[in-house]
Amino acid sequence: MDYIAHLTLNTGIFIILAVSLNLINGICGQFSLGHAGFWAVGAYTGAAYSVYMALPVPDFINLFISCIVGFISAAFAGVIIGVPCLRLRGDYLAIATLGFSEIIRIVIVNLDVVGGARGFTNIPNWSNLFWVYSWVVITIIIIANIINSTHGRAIISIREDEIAAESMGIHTFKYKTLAFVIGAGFAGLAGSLFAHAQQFLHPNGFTFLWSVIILLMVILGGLGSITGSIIGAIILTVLPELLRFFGETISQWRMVVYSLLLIILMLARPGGIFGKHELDIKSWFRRSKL
Amino acid sequence: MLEDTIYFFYDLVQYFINGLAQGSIYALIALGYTMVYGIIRLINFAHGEFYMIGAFLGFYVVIAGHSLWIAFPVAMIGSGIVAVIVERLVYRPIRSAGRIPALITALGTSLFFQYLGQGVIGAEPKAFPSVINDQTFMFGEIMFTSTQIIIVGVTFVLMLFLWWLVGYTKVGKAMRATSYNREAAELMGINTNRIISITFFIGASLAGAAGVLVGLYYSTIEPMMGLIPGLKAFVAAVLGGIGNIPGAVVGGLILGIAENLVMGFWASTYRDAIAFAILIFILLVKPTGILGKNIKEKV
Amino acid sequence: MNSSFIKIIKNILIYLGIISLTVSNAYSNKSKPTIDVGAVFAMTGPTATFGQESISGIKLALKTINKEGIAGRKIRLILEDNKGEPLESANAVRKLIDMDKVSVVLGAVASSNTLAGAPIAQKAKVPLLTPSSTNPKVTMMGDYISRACFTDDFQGVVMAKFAKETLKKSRAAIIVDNANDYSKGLAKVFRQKFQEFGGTIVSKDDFAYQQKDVDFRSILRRVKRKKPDVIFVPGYYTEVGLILKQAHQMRFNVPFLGGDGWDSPKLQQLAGKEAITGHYLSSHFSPDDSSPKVQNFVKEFKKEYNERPGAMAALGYDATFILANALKNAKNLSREEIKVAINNTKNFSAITGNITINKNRNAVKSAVVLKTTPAGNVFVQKVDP
Amino acid sequence: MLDNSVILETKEITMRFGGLVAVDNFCIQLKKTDLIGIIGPNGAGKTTIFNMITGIYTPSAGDIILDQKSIKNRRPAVITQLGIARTFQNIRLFKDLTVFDNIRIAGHFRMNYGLLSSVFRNKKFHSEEKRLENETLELLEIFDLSDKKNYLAKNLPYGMQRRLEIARALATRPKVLLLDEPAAGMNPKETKELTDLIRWLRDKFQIAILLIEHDMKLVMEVCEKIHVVDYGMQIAHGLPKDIQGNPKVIEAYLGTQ
Repeated sequence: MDYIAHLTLNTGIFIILAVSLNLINGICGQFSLGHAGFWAVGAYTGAAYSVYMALPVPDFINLFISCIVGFISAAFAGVIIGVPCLRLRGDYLAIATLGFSEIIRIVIVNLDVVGGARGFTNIPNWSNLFWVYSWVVITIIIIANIINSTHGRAIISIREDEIAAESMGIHTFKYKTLAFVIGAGFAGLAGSLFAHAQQFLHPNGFTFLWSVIILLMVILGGLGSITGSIIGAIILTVLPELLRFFGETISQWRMVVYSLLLIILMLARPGGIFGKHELDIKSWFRRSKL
Repeated sequence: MLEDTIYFFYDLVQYFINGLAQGSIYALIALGYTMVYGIIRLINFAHGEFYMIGAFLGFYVVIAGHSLWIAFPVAMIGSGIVAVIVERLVYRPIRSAGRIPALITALGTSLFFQYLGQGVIGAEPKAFPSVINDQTFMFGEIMFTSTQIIIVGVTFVLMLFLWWLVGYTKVGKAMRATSYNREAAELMGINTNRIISITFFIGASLAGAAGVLVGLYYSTIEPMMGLIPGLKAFVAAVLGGIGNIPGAVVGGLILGIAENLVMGFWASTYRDAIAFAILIFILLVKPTGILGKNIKEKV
Repeated sequence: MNSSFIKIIKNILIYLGIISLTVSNAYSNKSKPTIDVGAVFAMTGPTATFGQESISGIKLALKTINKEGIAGRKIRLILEDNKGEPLESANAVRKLIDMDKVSVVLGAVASSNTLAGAPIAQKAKVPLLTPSSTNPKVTMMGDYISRACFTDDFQGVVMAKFAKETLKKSRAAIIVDNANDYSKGLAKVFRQKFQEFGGTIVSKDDFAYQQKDVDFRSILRRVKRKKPDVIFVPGYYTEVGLILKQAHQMRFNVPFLGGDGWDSPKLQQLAGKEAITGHYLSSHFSPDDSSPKVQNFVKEFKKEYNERPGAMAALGYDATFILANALKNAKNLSREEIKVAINNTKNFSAITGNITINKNRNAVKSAVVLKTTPAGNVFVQKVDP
Repeated sequence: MLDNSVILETKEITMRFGGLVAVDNFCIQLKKTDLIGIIGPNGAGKTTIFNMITGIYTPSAGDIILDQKSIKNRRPAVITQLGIARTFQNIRLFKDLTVFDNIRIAGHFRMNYGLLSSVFRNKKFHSEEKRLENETLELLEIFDLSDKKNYLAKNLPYGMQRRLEIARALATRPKVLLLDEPAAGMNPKETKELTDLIRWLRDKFQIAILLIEHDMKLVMEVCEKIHVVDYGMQIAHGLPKDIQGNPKVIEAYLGTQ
């Protein structure tokens, strides 16, 4: 069941991407449209480590190092982009981050050392379900633990009211940057896992459309809800694949179906499936008893 | 050496002219962007698709053997009507839900039209017939074509019309009032829903006109054609100061000229990167754009 | 925290369950009266035009093949869209191999898409035959990957030779599509070979544009300044048509050369009557070829789609026939034997020439040089490998 | 040290927006437990003064001294940490968070554990969180909000939201508290309670309080000293009874005949 295994694996990678973007967009309230850029940075640096500098150690250790390389380089890109851009708000921040992620892509197209427009080949196949989902769990624990601490509350307060947060003695800029950099870092980590699952990278795989798709995962589940992001990632990774099973015609029209579903969902539930709340199965039972 | 210098100036002027024509198209699309953003604070990602729809409507009218005098109005009215329908069915219900859901819906609408276009008319580019006799004028080393003149001319006229409409008519006054404070405008007896529909109609008509002009100028149209110019037009709108009509034109022209200078003197590989770099620079230095006014958040 | 772990695991299990249910209902216990062939092409997305054209060729070929079938069995085509994206291509190839249990995969056009799918096919030991990915790296992925066309290298050599020896030109400029691996590959070989043959390339770096560009006036201006006597533009017709048109407006009077990416009737439409005359391209076949095979293909294609076939359609058509031929010659219809049969293709007479698959699993066949005219491309010469 | 040393002083601060002078040479001194009011008609520049003191605006001229140190070019967050807390005219609570979290956020900068501690949940994390929780509960108890602990701030009645905002400001442990129209929108009963609360706060926490208010009765009753501003200029200051009879003040409020 290679197909399902890989689909599950990709889903894991997108869970990391969605949860990390949620930290920026949902928890901190900074509207970023450039997640594909950080994903690309992590994928390419992680892959470059494995292709050019891999140490003579077991594969899983190399994968671990490559993930760390991906995390650090994407986080570094996050600092470079975040420090100037996070002064901007709302739509302007969105468009600036979009611009940066396109610039990242264009730079990769022109970098021959990682294949440029020809694509980066011969990346070892080190990712597997176990490691991907270990990282998924680690990512969720780290981000959830940060959110449920004083640092997380500081980040949330920025989303609620930036001026009031500043007046409560919170260095809003520092915390915005922190959320942005951590989010970018985990996107980079996901990138490295992705590179070692796909074994091939191409700049066209990291276009603006992907930033939108990751954002949709977050929004579908509900901005600010971690469980929402996880479910959003699952739905939006599985749905397009599921549409493949409805025959050639549907398959050709699936992007139309996909965009229609999206519009309808937004009209029906603009806050996403879970809004800002976490999924709590127990509460369903409580409600049904009433 | 002297010859090189002379050539340099010839080239400079040439790139400037090319940029002016390309920038005019960005400007036409940016006008619609800026109007819609100005009135409901929505980045209407589907705006690039209105431009695509206009191009195809014009294309089919011309293919059917009619002249440009029919193609232009059909394209403009057609994309205007599509925009009004989209506004009515999609954007109006979502408006109250806030800006981010509206933005997502706009993205969804944009994808919908792109892929619908690919499904219905096919992905391959269509050759727009050359219906006007495209003459080339040469002044020494500098060259321009009649299409370029038409594009710059049409853009300029439409901008003036819009400027007049918004600044000096009753509808324009209602638009400004709606943009400034929708509730208050409603209380003053303005039917803001109608005003918003009109704004969408006008914005999309301009994009439709741009679509036909692009068909004439580059002679190729395809369902994905709205994606990149749509983004660029947004950059142009922000550059000039979003919500500001002359600003959209200034932004479009600057972007077009800058891109052509980069292509001419450096490498076109970095053209899009430069466009976004300009955008980011402007946002950081003067977030309200070149012609925008500074607004401080009230505490 | 603990509860959210459980939640996550639960979610994963639930969704795995849903998938396996759907899938097992649809795919279990199926006896196969047909030979299933998967196809991965861009049916939507920015490069859909090439995918759709290839599929037209493939479907036309299947129509003929399925009249008789292969030993009484028909070929069933299962088409998957990859949106022109590497990730989607990988997913599609996996789905075809894993869910549909196809015997062979055909696809894709863009080498970046094929490269994403190739390692999967190789690992699963399913033959993958690409009709038109010309990047040399593609077939290096393993013995299950082969192609029905020549590589970038060959076309580059053909055009360099043609420019220098037939057209007797000595100063060439290269305009390359920088976002396109195909274009960059051709440009690299052309540059190297043209200089080997004694010509000069007018600039150290290639002039570059990006796929989807529409305005080339400023680049062309720069090219003109260098005073080349021939210009090599190894791009796709979608942009080349516009380059030719704009160059004509700018009063260029040197020939432009290109590769098979030019070969589509759309080139004529996009460039317009005046601009299209007098340029050259290398391609896989000539519709003017008087051989009945080619004429029959052109006629049938016109009948079916009301259009002249381009190179992608011809390659898709040929790849399907190479496959059918291999299926007929294979000892049995195991994937292993099909692979052997494809790789043993020798001197197979197809519309794009006599095709032999060499030991690197690349098609060895002649290329043709065509001259562009408003009515279509006309045959100039044939170049053997 | 003297108990009545000056804690906050503005030295001729001026704020210009383009050509408009919103505040002109405003001076005020607060001693350690002063309770001072600023009054003036709408648009007189009162809130702008607060915004300058709290660092949201940087004064175009003049200086602001807190504890003998200039805080003129400091960020709002730093100024809060140095000991100035404020409330807002149009209530800026974290609306979608609970009452409990609203207060906890104000205690953030006094928390003493790093990011890594929050990831690994070590001893320090738990002890610090426990401390914050206790302090928060204590404060809620003082403000009579304990039973509303888990309510979302936006679901509280208006008067209670005001109270929560003051509690939140106090949670930053300020030396000076700035209240921006605390009685706005309150009914007479609530206003009365507020008057008592303000006095009691000063005595209990030993802080200086500066308040902007429209409600003359409240200001006259609670403040020991009053500054009057009009068109950005300070037109009078002194004891409440002096202000009441000042013709300039009457003119500013009622206009010239």
